[in-house]
Amino acid sequence: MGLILQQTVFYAFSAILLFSAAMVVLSINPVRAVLFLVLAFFCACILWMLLQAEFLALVLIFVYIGAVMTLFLFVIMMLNLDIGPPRKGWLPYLPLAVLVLGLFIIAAVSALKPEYFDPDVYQVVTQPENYSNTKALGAVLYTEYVYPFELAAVLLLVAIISAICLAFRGKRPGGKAQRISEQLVVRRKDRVSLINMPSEKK
Amino acid sequence: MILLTHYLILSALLFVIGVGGIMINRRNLVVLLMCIELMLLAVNTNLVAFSHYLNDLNGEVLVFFILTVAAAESAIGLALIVALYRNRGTIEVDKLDSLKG
Amino acid sequence: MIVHHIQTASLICILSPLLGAAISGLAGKRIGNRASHTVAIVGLAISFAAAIYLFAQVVLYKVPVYNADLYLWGGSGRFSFHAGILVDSLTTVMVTTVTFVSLLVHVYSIGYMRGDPAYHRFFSYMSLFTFFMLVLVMGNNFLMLFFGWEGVGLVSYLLIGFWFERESAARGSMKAFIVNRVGDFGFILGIAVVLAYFGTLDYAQVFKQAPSLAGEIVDISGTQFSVITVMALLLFVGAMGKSAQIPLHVWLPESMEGPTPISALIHAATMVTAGVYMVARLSPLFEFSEVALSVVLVFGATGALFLGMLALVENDIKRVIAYSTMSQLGYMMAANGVSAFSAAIFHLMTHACFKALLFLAAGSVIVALHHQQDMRKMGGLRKYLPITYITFLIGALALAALPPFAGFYSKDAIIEVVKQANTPGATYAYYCLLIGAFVTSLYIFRAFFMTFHGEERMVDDQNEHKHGHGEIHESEYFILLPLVLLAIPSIFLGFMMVTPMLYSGQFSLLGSSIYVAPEFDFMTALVTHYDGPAYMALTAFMHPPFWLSVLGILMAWCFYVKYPYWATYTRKYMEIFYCVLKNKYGFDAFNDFFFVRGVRGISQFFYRIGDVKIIDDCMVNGTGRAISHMSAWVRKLQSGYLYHYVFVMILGLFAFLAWVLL
Amino acid sequence: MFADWPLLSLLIWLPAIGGVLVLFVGGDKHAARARFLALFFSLLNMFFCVLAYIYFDNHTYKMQFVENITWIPAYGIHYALGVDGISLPLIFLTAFTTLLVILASWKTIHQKVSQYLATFLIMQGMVIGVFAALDSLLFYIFWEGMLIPMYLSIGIWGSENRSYAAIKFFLFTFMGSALMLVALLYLRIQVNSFYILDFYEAPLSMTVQVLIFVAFLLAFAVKVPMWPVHTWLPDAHTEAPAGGSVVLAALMLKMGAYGFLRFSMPITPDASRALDWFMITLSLIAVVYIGMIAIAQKDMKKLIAYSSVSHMGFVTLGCFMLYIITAKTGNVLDAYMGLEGAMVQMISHAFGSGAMFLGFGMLYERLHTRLISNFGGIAKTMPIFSAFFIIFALSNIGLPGTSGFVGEFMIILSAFKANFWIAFSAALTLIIGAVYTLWMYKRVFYGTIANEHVAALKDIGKLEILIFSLITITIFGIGLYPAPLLDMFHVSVGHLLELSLRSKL
Repeated sequence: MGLILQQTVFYAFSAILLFSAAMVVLSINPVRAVLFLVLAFFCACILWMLLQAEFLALVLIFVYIGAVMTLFLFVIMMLNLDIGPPRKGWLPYLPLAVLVLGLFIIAAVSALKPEYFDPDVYQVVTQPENYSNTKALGAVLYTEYVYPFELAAVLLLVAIISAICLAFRGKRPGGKAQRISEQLVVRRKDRVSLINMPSEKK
Repeated sequence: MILLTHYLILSALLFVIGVGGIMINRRNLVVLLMCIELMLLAVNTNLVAFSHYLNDLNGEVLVFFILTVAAAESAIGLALIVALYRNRGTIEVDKLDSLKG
Repeated sequence: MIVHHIQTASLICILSPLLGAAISGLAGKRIGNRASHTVAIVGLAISFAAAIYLFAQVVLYKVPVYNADLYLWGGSGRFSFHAGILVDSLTTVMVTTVTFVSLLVHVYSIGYMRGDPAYHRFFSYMSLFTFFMLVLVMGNNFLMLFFGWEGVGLVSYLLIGFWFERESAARGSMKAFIVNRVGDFGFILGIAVVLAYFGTLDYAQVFKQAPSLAGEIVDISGTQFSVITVMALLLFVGAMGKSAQIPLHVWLPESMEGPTPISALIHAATMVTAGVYMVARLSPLFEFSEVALSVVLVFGATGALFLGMLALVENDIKRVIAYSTMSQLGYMMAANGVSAFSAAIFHLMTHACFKALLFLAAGSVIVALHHQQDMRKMGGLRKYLPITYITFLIGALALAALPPFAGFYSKDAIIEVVKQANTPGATYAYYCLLIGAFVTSLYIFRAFFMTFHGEERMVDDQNEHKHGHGEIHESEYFILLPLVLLAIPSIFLGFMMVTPMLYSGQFSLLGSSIYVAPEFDFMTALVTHYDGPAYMALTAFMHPPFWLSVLGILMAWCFYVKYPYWATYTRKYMEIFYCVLKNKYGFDAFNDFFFVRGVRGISQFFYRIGDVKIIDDCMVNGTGRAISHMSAWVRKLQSGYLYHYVFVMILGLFAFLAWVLL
Repeated sequence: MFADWPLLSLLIWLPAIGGVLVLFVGGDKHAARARFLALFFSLLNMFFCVLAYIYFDNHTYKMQFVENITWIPAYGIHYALGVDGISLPLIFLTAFTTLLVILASWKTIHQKVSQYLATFLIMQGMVIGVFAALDSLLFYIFWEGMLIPMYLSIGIWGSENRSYAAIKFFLFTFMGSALMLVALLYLRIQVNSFYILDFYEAPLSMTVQVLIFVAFLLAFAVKVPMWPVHTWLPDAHTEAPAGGSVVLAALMLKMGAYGFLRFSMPITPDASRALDWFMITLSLIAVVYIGMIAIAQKDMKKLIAYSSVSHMGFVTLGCFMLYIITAKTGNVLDAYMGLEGAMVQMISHAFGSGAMFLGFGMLYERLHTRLISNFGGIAKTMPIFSAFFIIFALSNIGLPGTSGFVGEFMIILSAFKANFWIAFSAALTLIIGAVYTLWMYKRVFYGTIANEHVAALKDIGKLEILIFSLITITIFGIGLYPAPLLDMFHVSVGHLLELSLRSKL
């Protein structure tokens, strides 16, 4: 890939990324915000690919867009929030936010001095042809980081369980769940009753 | 030639947008979570970029774990929001001030 | 051997009243009134017998001075304080006087206090008082002196407040104790000086070292003072309190709220003379400070005149005698001031007899009139109370110093010696005492005539009818016996004792127990003119004091018997003079304004402003309030809004970044 | 046979165990059982105290009945106990006071009896622990530990405003001792040991000494209490039950003064020397200013409390005069009297003030008021009580022959050695003390019977007479023959003087 193309891709997707991020923040409708977030993730995925982190980029797509974002969307739709303008607009806060964030950006950018980030030090290493990012990552992950990896798995499990616990409100009365033990101990007289009806007189 | 600096600036901007979102968003807790996702994304981008430019895979491993934790976080966060909504009938950030001293 | 006897006798003398006090006080309710007064009187009789024994041993058989420590009271560092006894002639004179008067007053009280619900308590207190007084005079060091000193003050407090239901009695007792405490404040500082410079409180050792300290200088905040002067003056402050010298005399009139036997025993005969005794006992110290002697002289003489004048306008019979006591104490102090310690002690003795007599006689009148003390409601009592009348007259004559009554010898000697003296202030003192002699006879005969002569003015306050003549009758035997027994020494004591006490040079009765520096030895000069008591009495008319006394009696007779309207005229034309006297020179008003209300005001101010407002409200609770204000303010930071927290986080992050970068 | 027993541990833990047992007796149904059990333990403790007194050797300044067990080896903390002539009288005092409190509660406390008794038994153990501890951390634990029962006694059995008073009391004392802990830890680092006796040998620079002195000062001054950190005391006293007041006056205040003697002066002698003027000034302010404040009181208990503060001013005055005296005369022997006077004053104040608080407790139980204006003429209805009370009042104003006199006398006399004006201000207490005490006595006991409540009063019973007689005997005993008490001090005070007068620089 030519340099020009690389640059074009970088700048284009960066622009889209920032735009969609801004729209996440600014859009009033949360559904729209989620969709913009998806867009942002997609752009980020492209940029990561540019950085030759193919595995992570794909994970971002599959896990994030596929699972987490869906979850977001699901929650938003489930809660069925009324969409209206905020009671107090965010405009009054904007100057302060811009000021602080501007200062922050200035500080962050001023950190990027050449003496810290010498382009000669941060050289891109060209990998051999048969190099696979996925394979290399896996090699490290399952050897050196196997312990944290398992911990992460446990963490996810805990997250699942706790999420269920948080959202589960217990059995609701009048539920139609099957009660097996009751079914098993049932007797005939519980279900069948013989009614002695006098015959009709003529 | 795209340098590391470019990525860093990009992620800084992304991060700031996320932070700004948290600050100006008064409406919806879910959007707050999304802003956090944006910030995480910025951080992850940083890590990936460093990993790439230093040719060190540890950075990407770290991103992997961050993604895991972030997923867990948003799952629990959303569960909390659902529970909160059930209890208080709202997830408007402005109305959630029971921590007020 | 004899030393051993003396110790035993003095211990018996001191402790038997204490035992009597303990029995009648603790078991009084159980054993009954009769038994309790018997116990107290027997205890005192034993004590009196022991006192006579001691007197005989010391004065007649010239046993050497007995001075021994009983036990170690306590010690610390290089100081040790003992409880010890000193028996010398001064002690025995005092002990005999005290036990004699006390015994008679005990007997008198059987009649006077009859029917009082707290009868046994009264006897217990009186015996206790005697115990403390004996400790005071028999102690061989300043600690014992102070112990007895405060002890008698305490019993005086208890006895003035004996009828504590009466507001005036309660107030009077408190006033007496507190004013005495002002004196003791000086006293204890004096003791502290003694200890600081002599390293011991034992009389003998202190007196031995006194001459060597004569030139010593002490520096008190930049000013130089002679040590002995400071010491003597501080101790004299104590004497001023106890012996009712100006300006600490204010408690004595109010002490008359106590039962009359108490006034006779404590506030006339014994306790109030403790100051005189103290100065005499400490003569080896006072003699080394002309300043101190001069102060003693001037204060004494001033009191003798000006406090005596107060008696002229007083209508309460007991208070008249009380002012008279202050005046006589002034005479004694003045005698001390010109180093005539023997004259002071002599006057103390005679005064104890005739003043106790006067008080007891007044008490007899008061009992007969059912506790009426106002002389304006008496008069013509001569008919009803003949024995009281005669004994009071004897006492009055002795007080007015007419020869050959006891008071004449002692008082005349004092006036003479002050005339001879050249201590600074002696001239002023002489004229004070001289006029005082006139005032004395005037006020006491005023009281005498108002009470026993003139028209009858007895009115029962409650029933507003005249006392039936049958109702007023002479007091009972127990009251009259002490009167008679006191009348005898009031006549003869001076005649008998004047030679051994005053005019025997170095062989005089008090002998070595007092010390007179050669330059202040004015008594010796008098000895040369002395030709025996009879001659002294016969030549009395050659001296002005005699004529002044007679003039006083005559004036009293004119004013209150012959021409009663003179008194009214005089009062009208000398309005200012009368007012000043009636207000007691404003001492009471001054004290009331300055000390009572002043101290109360200051303490209220300290409490309300200092403690409650500044410390408690401002500093203590203020700290609490400041913290709660602060936390109320800090609480606002915790708004509960997420975005605020985030904002602060960002600020922190920014600050961190800035710190890293800059 | 008793000489080998761990007497001090017995003295500390016996009452504590007794307290727990009493607690198990349970509710007010078994009040009598609880009372007798508590009395038994307190008598037992008194017995061991007497034993300790008998086996005590007052010819040595060395610590006696020493027990030393390693407690927390990792930090070098020991369970170390021991007494000398300074602490043994205070331990004796503690046992005696608790006995009195338990006897006095017989008639006055009817609610939560076993808890009340247990509180005071446990408190007794703690206080004895304070006086017996040789390990500074152990000392600190007892020191803070005794706050809890005291806090409870005020907070539970106190009168209306009790929670304010309890919290004020707790915060004040706790605030002070926090800095003390810091000082102790610093010293621990310096000498690598928690033994108090090792602290004496620590070389400390002047700056450090001053800092440590100030840290100690805060802790001890609050406890004593010295002006201006005294305001918790009147409140605590007014609200506390009678027993609480007695323990406050008789024991807690002594802990502060004991701290000065055990810690401040020997550990930081140079700082004490440099700051003695400050301490003396504060003491004199306490004597004069607080005495004046006592005059203004309308609440009888507050009046007694302020008089307590004023008397404790004498104690601190006696403690810190030695530097001026020795500087002036150059003779150590001159300094004994002030210090020993301070210690006698500590003991005698316990009896004077403690007895007055007990007496007031009996009045309060009958009349349920603290205002002086609600009393009057009590001498008519309660003659025996009034007789006892005047003895306590007289001891309070330092009448010769009572215990109150001994300390005041010795301190005033030695104050003159230091400076005329110190003696002058100190002697003012003779007048001020007489004014507030006698004025109070006059308003409460003299005069006509003030109201029908006073008229209906019954005089004290046999038990109360017993209690008062015990106190009276002690008051007169110390007043008339203080030599045995002083003999216990001499050698230990001599050693203390030696430690306090040397320079550590």
